[in-house]
Amino acid sequence: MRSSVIVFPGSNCDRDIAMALEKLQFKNQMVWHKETKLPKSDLIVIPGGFSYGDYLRSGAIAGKSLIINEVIKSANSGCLILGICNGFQILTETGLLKGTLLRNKNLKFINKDIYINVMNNKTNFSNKYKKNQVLKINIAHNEGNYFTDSKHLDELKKENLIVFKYCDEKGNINENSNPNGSLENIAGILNKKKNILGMMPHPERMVEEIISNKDGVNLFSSLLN
Amino acid sequence: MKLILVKQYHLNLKKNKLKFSVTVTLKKDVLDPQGKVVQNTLLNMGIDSLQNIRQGKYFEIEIDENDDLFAKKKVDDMCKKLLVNLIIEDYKINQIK
Amino acid sequence: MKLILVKQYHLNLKKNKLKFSVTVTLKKDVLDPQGKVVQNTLLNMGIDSLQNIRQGKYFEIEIDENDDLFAKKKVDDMCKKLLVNLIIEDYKINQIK
Amino acid sequence: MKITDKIIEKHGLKIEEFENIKKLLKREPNLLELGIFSAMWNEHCSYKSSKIHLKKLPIKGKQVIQGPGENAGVIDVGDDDAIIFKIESHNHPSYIEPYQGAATGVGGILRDVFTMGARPIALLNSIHFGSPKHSKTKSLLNGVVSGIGGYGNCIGIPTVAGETKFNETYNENILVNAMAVGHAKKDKIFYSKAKGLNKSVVYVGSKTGRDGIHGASMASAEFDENSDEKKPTVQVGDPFTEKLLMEACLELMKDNSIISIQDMGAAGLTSSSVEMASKGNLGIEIELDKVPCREENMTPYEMMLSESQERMLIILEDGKEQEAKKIFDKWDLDFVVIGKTTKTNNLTLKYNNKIEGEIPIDALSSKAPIYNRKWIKKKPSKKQINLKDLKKIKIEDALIKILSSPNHSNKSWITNQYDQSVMCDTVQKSGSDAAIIRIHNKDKAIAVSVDSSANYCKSHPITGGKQIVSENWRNLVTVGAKPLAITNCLNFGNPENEEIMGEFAECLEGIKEACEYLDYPVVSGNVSFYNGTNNKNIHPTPVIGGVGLIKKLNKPLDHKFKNENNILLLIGKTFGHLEQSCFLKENFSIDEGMPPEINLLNEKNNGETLLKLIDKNLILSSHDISSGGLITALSEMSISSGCGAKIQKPKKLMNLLKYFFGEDQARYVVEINANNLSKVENILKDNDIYYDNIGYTQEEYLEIEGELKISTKDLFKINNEWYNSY
Ligand SMILES: Nc1ncnc2c1ncn2[C@@H]1O[C@H](COP(=O)(O)OP(=O)(O)O)[C@@H](O)[C@H]1O
Ligand SMILES: [Mg+2]
Repeated sequence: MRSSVIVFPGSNCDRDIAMALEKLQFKNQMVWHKETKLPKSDLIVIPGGFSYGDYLRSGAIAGKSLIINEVIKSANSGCLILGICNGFQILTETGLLKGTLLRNKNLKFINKDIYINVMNNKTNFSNKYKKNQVLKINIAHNEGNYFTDSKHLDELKKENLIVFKYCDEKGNINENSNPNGSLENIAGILNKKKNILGMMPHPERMVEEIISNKDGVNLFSSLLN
Repeated sequence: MKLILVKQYHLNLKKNKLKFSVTVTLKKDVLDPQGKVVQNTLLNMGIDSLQNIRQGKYFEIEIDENDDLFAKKKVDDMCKKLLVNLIIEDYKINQIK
Repeated sequence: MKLILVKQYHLNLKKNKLKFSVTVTLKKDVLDPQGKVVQNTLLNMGIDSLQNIRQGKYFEIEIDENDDLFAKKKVDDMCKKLLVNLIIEDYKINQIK
Repeated sequence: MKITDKIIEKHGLKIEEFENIKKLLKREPNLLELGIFSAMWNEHCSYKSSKIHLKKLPIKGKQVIQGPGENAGVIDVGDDDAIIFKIESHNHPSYIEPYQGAATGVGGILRDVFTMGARPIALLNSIHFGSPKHSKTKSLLNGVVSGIGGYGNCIGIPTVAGETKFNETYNENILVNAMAVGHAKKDKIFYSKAKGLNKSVVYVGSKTGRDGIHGASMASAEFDENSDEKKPTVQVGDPFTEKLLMEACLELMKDNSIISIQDMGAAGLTSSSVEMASKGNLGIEIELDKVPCREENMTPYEMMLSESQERMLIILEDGKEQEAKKIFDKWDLDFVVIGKTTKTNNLTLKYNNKIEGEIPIDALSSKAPIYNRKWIKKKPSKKQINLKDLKKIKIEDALIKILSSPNHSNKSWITNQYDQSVMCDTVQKSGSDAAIIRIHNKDKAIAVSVDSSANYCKSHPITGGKQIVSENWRNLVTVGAKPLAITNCLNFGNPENEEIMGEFAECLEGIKEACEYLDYPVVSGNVSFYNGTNNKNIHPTPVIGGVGLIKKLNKPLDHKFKNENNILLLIGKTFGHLEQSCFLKENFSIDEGMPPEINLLNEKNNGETLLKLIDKNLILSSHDISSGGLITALSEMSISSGCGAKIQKPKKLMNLLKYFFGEDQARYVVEINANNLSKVENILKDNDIYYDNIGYTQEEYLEIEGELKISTKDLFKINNEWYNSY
């Protein structure tokens, strides 16, 4: 499977995601944001980091870059797109995903291992997980507080577009297990066509036992499935 | 009759809700990394008549006081004590009428 | 004589520098964690007549255009295309004279 | 402009120093030249009060590739790998504007490390605040922590370790020390020494503004009560630009086009150009019109003294300009040839084709003043604390007091604000004795830790100096790393005060002795004097940052208890030294007497033997014993694991408070599998190590036979409350 990782000035998880993809046998390429053509890819990843310093609003400026037009085109033709952390923020700024990511409720940057619950395992991105499997996974963000209007929220629920929700070790989804104030504990969502996933947690940080755990591996192997 | 009286009494006691806006900007000479990036992006987007853009903060404050001047003083207090970083920022208070 | 002419010519060509301010605030129904924290802090600091405070962004924009209306249109463009996230934010443009 | 006494004073120069300048120049300097002298001759850049003492530090060892004298120190970690690291202070700016002060502190130290060709792989910090009750402490703490995080998180380098302390002595003068650690290939290290004539001197990075003009002088001046009002132009950090600058520099470094490279830190363009020229024994000519400026009408004086961040100076090989410029264009950074190297041995500054200033380089470097300041020895305190004179206290109450105190509370409120995992090589995050960072794509790792003990240093500087080096060494040992070398940040008061100068000289003596004995050389560092207000000086606070090597990375060793029914050994001898202990300070507000004695022989022997045990996979968890003594160490092992322990009372007759809270040095608690006991004991005996079998791990409760029983959950709560309710 061919993957492309888009690199913006200020991206800083680009190397990490590339390592994870290569570990799992993706044929990966890095694509600099000023490029106007995307290499042929089955998966496009928009990595985490602080594109353009998070200035103005996180993701806003990257959302206006040249390469984004190509990403949008690919998305419309069905290519799989994965946005992690800042990548999720960029996807909402481009409109590929609806809603937005507000400041964390406690107004602080949060870096922690937290738990997420796999709400939907019938997606390109999660088919190797069990439904309601609990994953321990790292978050690191200032703006991860997902918000959307009630109409869209209804749609997310009805169409089963919420893939991950924050939970506790046992899988309980409630206010106490919500690290950043996200609407209904949402940690990751799909677009209506289900080819785009945006998520705040970092699966690429969870692919090696010695560093953390391997809870992120199945996200990538789902894509290979 | 009684009702009306009570209402008036209440009105007298009730302070006014005064409304202020505060704009906070970086002092001249202080590096504005954010403004720089935004400006470049707008220029790249083809808005070439843009000369300069500076970004700051904005507050809308409602306060329960009678006296305009006193209220403004209070807002000034908030600015000095919390809202503004006087080392690198300037601010302006405006009453919204 | 020549000099003056050139100068005038230049003046004619030269557009005006028009100045606008833009204030961006979160929409009413959007949770404003920052505003809430600021409000609580101010209340804790004893400023008890404070009724409400909302935080937003502020931009000061200088633009090289002749026509007020056209310039305002351009500023509006910038807001829609970049400065404002219309899903969660409202904005107001004011010309600074 | 006539240089008056007032102007001289404003530049932080003494009249004698000005006379000296005139002699060196053989004329009166103009204002630009005076500004340059003041920047280069101030304490921060010239090390005029510290130099003769720093010379005594051991800086050699077969692990050392580059000792002090460059932007950062470089050590050999085997194969073709080198580790480059340094610590630096940003105390004064952080007190004035905590967010930006701390942020630019991180930015500055990162540049020192990537200037040398290293990709930064870890950030550490040591931060000291005043009493939590002091009106400013809370906002300073908030600002500093978010500033450190703001910069490191944005640039994408994990902040993995540090220390946070509170003490009244820092009420008006906080300390913010930042350390950066980077990795490079041994044959790809870049130095600042200029070479060759007529080479292009290139300015890269951000534009120059009027930031922090005279920041370097500010760092060398005492505060007075007006400094709140002074509002100097503070530097604002731009981590985004730094990220671009870092990537651009590392990209350029892949090629062979750089002769020398130097970041613009304190005293900006001045110190960077002078340093490069002076090391290369050359002159340098700068055309100031070419310097990229952010503001209009900047004067040569402002350009030379600006401390705008995120800038570098590079000397390029002939004909490499085009290629190099392409890289910086790609990253949207300025790249301008602003001058050249010359044979004049002068710093020559031109503006509009006119020479605005010309100073012999050596007048700014080797001929800068060096002072052998007077100092007095500290008299050892005779004070002994007799427990019988104090109010009776239960072990449990004393322990709770310690665990819930600001200094001993769990720091996750802070560390959760730092991205510790980015780069995916963080094997062990903060919370243990040392953090562990894997060398990318290899199966080896380094361990890093920063440490200080201001109370010990205040009460007896030589002992204190030895102690911090030893404690830092121990912290690396406990995670199974062989300690290799240190960097140090020496935060002291006013060196013109003989007592303070004595603290400095004697702390250094202690550091020297310990480093020599432990083969733990100093490869880089920084001195920060004038930490104080109105003649109230801070306690001497040298901070040690150490790096150790884990040759073969297995499961990382930490201090979490692993399982029930494992045996706990206490390595090292317990005497029950309570003077200067946290027990007396937290419970009785007593801070008199001598710090615990350092026996370097035991220190080395105990540590090296523990390393052998770890090597043989015999240790399940280990923790060094420091502030708070044995029971505090055991509590920390319980809290982090949720597993408890049952501890026996000492067999020898010793006061229990002394036994459990004493801060005797060179001690460790280790957890071992009962089946391995005899193996471990044999090794300990073979190496003449004193040890006690003190008990075993058990479910849920930390317990001392008949004295204390407290659940790990409660301990956790006690240890985690303070920050969250502050
Ligand atoms: N306490 C110290 N111990 C050892 N070396 C030191 C110490 N303080 C400073 N140095 C060395 O002196 C040199 C100059 O330091 P400094 O001015 O802080 O560097 P920079 O110019 O990069 O900021 C550096 O090589 C530094 O490592
Ligand atoms: Mg340097």
